[in-house]
Amino acid sequence: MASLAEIRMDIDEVADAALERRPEELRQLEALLFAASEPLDEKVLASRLAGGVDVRNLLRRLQSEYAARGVNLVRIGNKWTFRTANDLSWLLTREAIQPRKLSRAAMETLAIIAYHQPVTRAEIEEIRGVSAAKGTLDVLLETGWIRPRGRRKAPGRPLTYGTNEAFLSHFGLEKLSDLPGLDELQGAGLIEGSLPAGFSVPMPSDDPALREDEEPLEESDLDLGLVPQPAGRED
Amino acid sequence: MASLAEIRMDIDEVADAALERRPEELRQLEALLFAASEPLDEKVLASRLAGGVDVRNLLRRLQSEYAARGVNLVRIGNKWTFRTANDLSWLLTREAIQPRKLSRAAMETLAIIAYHQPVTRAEIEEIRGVSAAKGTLDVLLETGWIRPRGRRKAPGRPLTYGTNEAFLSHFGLEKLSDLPGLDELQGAGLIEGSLPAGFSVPMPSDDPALREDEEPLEESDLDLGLVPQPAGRED
Amino acid sequence: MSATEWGLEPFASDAGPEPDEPRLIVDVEGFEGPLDLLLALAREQKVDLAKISILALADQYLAFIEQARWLRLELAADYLVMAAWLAYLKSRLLLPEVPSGEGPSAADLANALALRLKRLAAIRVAAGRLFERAQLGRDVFARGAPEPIAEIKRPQWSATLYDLLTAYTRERQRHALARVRLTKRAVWSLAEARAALERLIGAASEWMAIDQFLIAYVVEPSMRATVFASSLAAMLEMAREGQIELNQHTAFTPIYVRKRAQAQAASP
Repeated sequence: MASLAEIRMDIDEVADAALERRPEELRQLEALLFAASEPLDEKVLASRLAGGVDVRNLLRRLQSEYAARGVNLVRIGNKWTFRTANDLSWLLTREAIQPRKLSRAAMETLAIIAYHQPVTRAEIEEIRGVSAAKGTLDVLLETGWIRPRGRRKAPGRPLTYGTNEAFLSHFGLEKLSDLPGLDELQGAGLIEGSLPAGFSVPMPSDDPALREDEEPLEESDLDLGLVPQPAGRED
Repeated sequence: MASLAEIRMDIDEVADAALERRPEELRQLEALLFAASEPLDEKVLASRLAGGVDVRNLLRRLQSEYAARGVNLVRIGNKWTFRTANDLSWLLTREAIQPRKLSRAAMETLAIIAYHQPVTRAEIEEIRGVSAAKGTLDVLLETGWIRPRGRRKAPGRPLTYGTNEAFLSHFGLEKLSDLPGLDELQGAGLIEGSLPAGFSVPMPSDDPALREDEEPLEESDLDLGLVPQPAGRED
Repeated sequence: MSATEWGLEPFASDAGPEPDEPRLIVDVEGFEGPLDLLLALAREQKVDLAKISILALADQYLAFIEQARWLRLELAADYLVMAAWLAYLKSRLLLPEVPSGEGPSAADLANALALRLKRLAAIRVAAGRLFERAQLGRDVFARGAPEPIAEIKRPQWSATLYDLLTAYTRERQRHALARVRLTKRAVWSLAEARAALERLIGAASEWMAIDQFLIAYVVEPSMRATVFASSLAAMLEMAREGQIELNQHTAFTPIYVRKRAQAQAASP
């Protein structure tokens, strides 16, 4: 009696064997669909194959054969075509890197978010003394360096913004508290002259834990695309 | 003990199981190669996949997977592309574009360039025994299969011609040494003789590196439009 | 010599003898040069090219050219040059070879010609096989509907930590300076305070809480201190000069002020 080991064929050999037993019409359909410049309908396909072939059935079989592959056989209306698998569409994009510089306003807003987070748009405007263009925050969200982190427990429940890991990594900071404080800024000559009494630079913190006056973002905030998707942020 | 009948799985199920175990990179290669309008370089493919993947090996595997299908994975030079199977050309006559009919002289001249490259016009004329090669060279340059590759270090510094990747691609050759009958021609000593004494080269070569008896084309050659622009050649 | 001997049936008309017309139509147009013609003649020898008789071939070629000239066919120079060369070769082959040691022997020349013929024949076979191959767009096809690679323009934002810090300090300093300037404007100098007090008190002969007057000048609460300090200093000075009287019940309660009338000499 044959042992299990003897019976067990290499799985790939079996797959090859399966391929060899394939009806020739499947090869023909493959070639026709591959070479066609547009989706082909079943009637056209049938007319190109030998008569008496169940084209619909063959197409279904071909479709299931390709279902797990990087190329799928898809049906569009009554027509069939090969398409690269949906989940691989990212492969078919080429990212053209476009170096861009942040505007002065965006840079200042970013700095304020970094030092004063969590901070609302109104608070940024108060610190900057100008009403921030909404575009500035949009640009900063696009950089992937800031994130809406919650909502302030205040009238209007405004979003609070903070920086994220991408920010730290871009600016080469290990932790946010590595941002220089007032003394260091003065020491570096970045702040000169006398400052009004009470001028202070906060000790920044990007602790993700919400503050007492913050409440979490809601589902609807995520839906609005206010929050970059985790995958996108990784980029 | 399991009986043979119990052990025997449906062969297609095994095939499906094999498909599920496929490395994700094979799917990605499939998608990339299917989507592309031109053969893709191994380097380009590697750059699109996750690092540390043996692309060559995966391509060989993909090639064998598709060998029995209606669409095959073929290698052209260092590039790879899917093509309909050779034996199905009868099926695809409707897709065929009427190729420009080459004259016998042009076909012969192309063969001389392919098998004897690098070769000058005078050498082509010597082999054919006629002095009317200019018109045929124009036609061949128009096909995009040949290119002037350098100048022979000889009186008059004549242009040397060779084939390019488009030639390999059109005739489905993986490499120049796959030219049909090349071995016999070499065996009969019919390749070497055309070269000037002292420059006996045993093999035709489309290696872009110039031979010892060649020197590079000059700016003025490029101006004359004799040489496809490098960018164009890549396309 | 007959057409049959030339082996030129494909190019000859055997439609029957017509005395007025030449029996042979030499289709020289059909040949691509003298080597092609020689190959065609050689094929008619029905022998392997390796065993070809160059002498016989030369004879046939020369006879063909003779015939063509007799028929007043125009022959391209290539054919005539080859004829001359073959005539020379023939003469060398027929004469006993004198070993001179100089230049190739007649046999060498014949072999060279044989090699050229072989090479042309071989390349023709090769060309035939090349074009028998499956050709792209004729026999095999690339993807009919390639999917374009979409180019996603991804902006890469550049900013250095220095940019960030200068932006922050610039912003904060600008704002701090703006505040200082605002404060300066808000600060009441003693002279300003005195002028205002003189104007105010000039109208009041009754005790009044000074705060009520001054608050009218205070735009924002933060100015309260400076207004109050300056005005208090000014009032003390005016009191010392004897122009006004001040009255405060206890510490931290409102200070009352009134104009000191000439008649009212008594102090509270």
